[in-house]
Amino acid sequence: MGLLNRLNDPIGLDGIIFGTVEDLLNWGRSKSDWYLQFGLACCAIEFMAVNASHFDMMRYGCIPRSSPRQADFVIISGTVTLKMADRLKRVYEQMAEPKYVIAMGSCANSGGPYWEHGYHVLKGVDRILPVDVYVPGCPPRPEALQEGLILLQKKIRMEEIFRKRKRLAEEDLANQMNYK
Amino acid sequence: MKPNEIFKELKVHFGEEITELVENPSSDTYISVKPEKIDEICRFLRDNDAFKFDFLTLLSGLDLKEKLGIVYHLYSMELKHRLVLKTEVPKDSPNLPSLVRVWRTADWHEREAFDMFGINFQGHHNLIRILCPYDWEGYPLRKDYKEPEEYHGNRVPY
Amino acid sequence: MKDYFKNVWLGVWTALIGMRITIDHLFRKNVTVQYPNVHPKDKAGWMDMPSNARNRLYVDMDECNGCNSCARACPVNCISIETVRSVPGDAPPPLASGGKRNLWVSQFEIDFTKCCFCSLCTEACPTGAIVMTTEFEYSSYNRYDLVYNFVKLQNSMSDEKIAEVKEKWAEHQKEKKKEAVEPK
Amino acid sequence: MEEANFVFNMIGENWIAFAIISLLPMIFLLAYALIAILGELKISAFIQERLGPMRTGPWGIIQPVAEVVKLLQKEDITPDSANKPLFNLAPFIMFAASYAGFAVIPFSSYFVPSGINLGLFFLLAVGSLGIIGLLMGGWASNNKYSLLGGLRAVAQIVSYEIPAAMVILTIAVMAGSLDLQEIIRQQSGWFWNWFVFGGSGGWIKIIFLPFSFIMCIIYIIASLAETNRTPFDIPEGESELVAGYHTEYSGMKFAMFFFAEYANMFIVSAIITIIFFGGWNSPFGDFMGGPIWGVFWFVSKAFVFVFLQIWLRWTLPRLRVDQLMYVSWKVLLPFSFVCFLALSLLVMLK
Repeated sequence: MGLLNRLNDPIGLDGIIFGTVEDLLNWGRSKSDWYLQFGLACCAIEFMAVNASHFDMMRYGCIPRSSPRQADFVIISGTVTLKMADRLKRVYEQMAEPKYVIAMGSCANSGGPYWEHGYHVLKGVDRILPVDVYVPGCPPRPEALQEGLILLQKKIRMEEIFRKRKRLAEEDLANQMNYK
Repeated sequence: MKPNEIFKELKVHFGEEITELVENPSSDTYISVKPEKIDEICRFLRDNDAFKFDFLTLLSGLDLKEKLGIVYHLYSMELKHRLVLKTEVPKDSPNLPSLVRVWRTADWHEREAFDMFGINFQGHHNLIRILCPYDWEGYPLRKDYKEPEEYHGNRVPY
Repeated sequence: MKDYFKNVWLGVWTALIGMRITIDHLFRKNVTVQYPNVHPKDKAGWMDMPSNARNRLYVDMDECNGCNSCARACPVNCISIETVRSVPGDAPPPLASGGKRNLWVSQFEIDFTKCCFCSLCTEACPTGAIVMTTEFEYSSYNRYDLVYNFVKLQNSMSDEKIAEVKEKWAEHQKEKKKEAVEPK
Repeated sequence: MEEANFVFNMIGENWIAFAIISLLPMIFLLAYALIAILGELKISAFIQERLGPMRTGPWGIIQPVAEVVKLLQKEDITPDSANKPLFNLAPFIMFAASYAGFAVIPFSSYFVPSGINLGLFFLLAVGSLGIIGLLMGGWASNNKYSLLGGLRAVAQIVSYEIPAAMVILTIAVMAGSLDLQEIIRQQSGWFWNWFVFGGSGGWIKIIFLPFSFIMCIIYIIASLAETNRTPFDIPEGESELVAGYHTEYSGMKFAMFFFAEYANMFIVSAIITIIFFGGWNSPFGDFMGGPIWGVFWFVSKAFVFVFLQIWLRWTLPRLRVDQLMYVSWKVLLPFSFVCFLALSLLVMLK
């Protein structure tokens, strides 16, 4: 599928080869997302429901890992207090690249109900982590989280590994030329 | 046993320490006491066969502008009666005896009151913050509390 | 000694009972709903959306008279409404349900990252303009995509119209001032 | 014994034959690992009335491939304070130990990679080599969870090695040989000749039956503990030790641990098959017998025990550490001693 699509790609010949390899690598990463078990507040209850039999997160290839070293993404499910923010940041730093973050629910998105008067709440987890997908809801339905998961998988599928590196190298070269 | 009967009994034993009985039609009737000997009063309430208050249901702090209030909700499992004790301490020196040696459950309750209101329970074996981080400044539930601008590099206001 | 053998036997026997139960479940029909293929909004799905489901809000701008009740009812202040008063003789079109309207709603913003979906605004609304829908699939890659400005979304007022209305109101204010000054 | 290895017979004893013989189990192992990972996911899902992976290929059957592709690209973290040589070596030692066990596994009467006559002893020795890798990984990570996981794993495996060794000793007494092919050959014929049903020979073996049956159960329990599978997975108990001895491993090194665990699962299942369930023998006498069908019977019997391990994993909760030790020292060990004595006595009298 990838090869046929790439044949019409305007990028050129190396786009065919690298593009196909890239497709394979992206496919592998998007279809095998292992998530870190990290529940914070009431959203974690809904998160558990997604794991349970009725919604079954494993359909998407998501297997729970308790060690951040082996996890691919973390679902911030709930209120991130300032006390927890330090820990969360540390856990995220322990994760192996490539890593992703889903912010689940209002509290993780922007502080939610605590955005105005919460002296102890981090107003949006994007202040400490690069969030990939925001799932709104308070808490979101299990299906809404699954939709967020599908969006994340789409995003991983669209990622550029080699082409980005090539583009960056070209930009670097251009910058050097300009500098001279 | 009704609160007014308990009040009379306490008045006999502690005299000046017990200030008044406040009857409140819309909520609990409470006994107002002075903070200095609160541990002795509570020990008496626990050990006396007429009261047998063996359970501290709730300990909470209050901010009364000039003073800080502490409310004790007591319950007797055996005699099935309850009692509310209230006491007040000045805001600049909020000291009063700890109840940890009377009821073990007061441990975390007092730590929480210390965390949120800065009430200093003397004689508590481990009076450190329980909910906020250890390096948190100020007592969040006091009415004059201002939320910090920054904590560990994270901006706090929205 | 008797207890020991009894314990060992119980250990083996209860493990066997557990294994019988799990093998029983292995061949049962599974209960999983395959979400993107089976949608909860479908009647054919495993269940309908409950009537009190808390999902995305929707504001019908043709019904909104800009009374600000929803913003006041909101416990988390996630609704921000901006209105411009209309000058006499240039009233906005009446509500779709027939009521009179004398405020131009120039901005109606709901920030869904702050919203706690408590549905209090829908109860406060006098005209029934703001409602809970059954829509829940609106995750996004960008947090600011979740701030919905319903005036823009439904195109109930264009930018030029808003500017025009604002200008008219400013002129009207000036005239009023003059009128107030002149009789003296 | 001449027909023991058809590759040697075909090619002659040269290095090409050696290469083929050593690579065949590897190919088998790779294929098996993919099937086992998918099986684990799917069986766990079906036991919980879920569906398991569904969106990777039809019915999710290429999920393990996606996982391998993913793990290949993951960043390989070596912690700064870790002991780097040991940290990097540990997964390979663990995998090498479980792969070495394949050297003596007889897949068929015509194919055994190395037909030494001390097969049973070799398996016992190599099987306990894996814990070195495990302890190395746990210690070198410089992480308290890893260290505790490694220590627990060693304590557990050393404890359970004893009942397992007693069982293997009994089989050696019953068969009178340590050669795996010889042990399997003694169980030929119908399935009631298997050692789990007391071995071959007349109605007299009815007396053997209860003891050998208990021995089989003891070995299955001990093998679960040796492969760190539930209910004996306290070395990697998520609730106490984040992920046990492989907490700090990521990417391909973690995959090696993962792979070694599944290889170990197959090894112990193969041992159970060989010593109790007649190895490559057909259960129905000469029906579907022969060397080619032998491979089929051997692999399918082993897969039944792999399935049993997965089945047990999703049935039983994790044991506490003291309960684990209790089961090993106070239950399995006395029972295995009694059965060993009884069976050796019966063999002598027979």
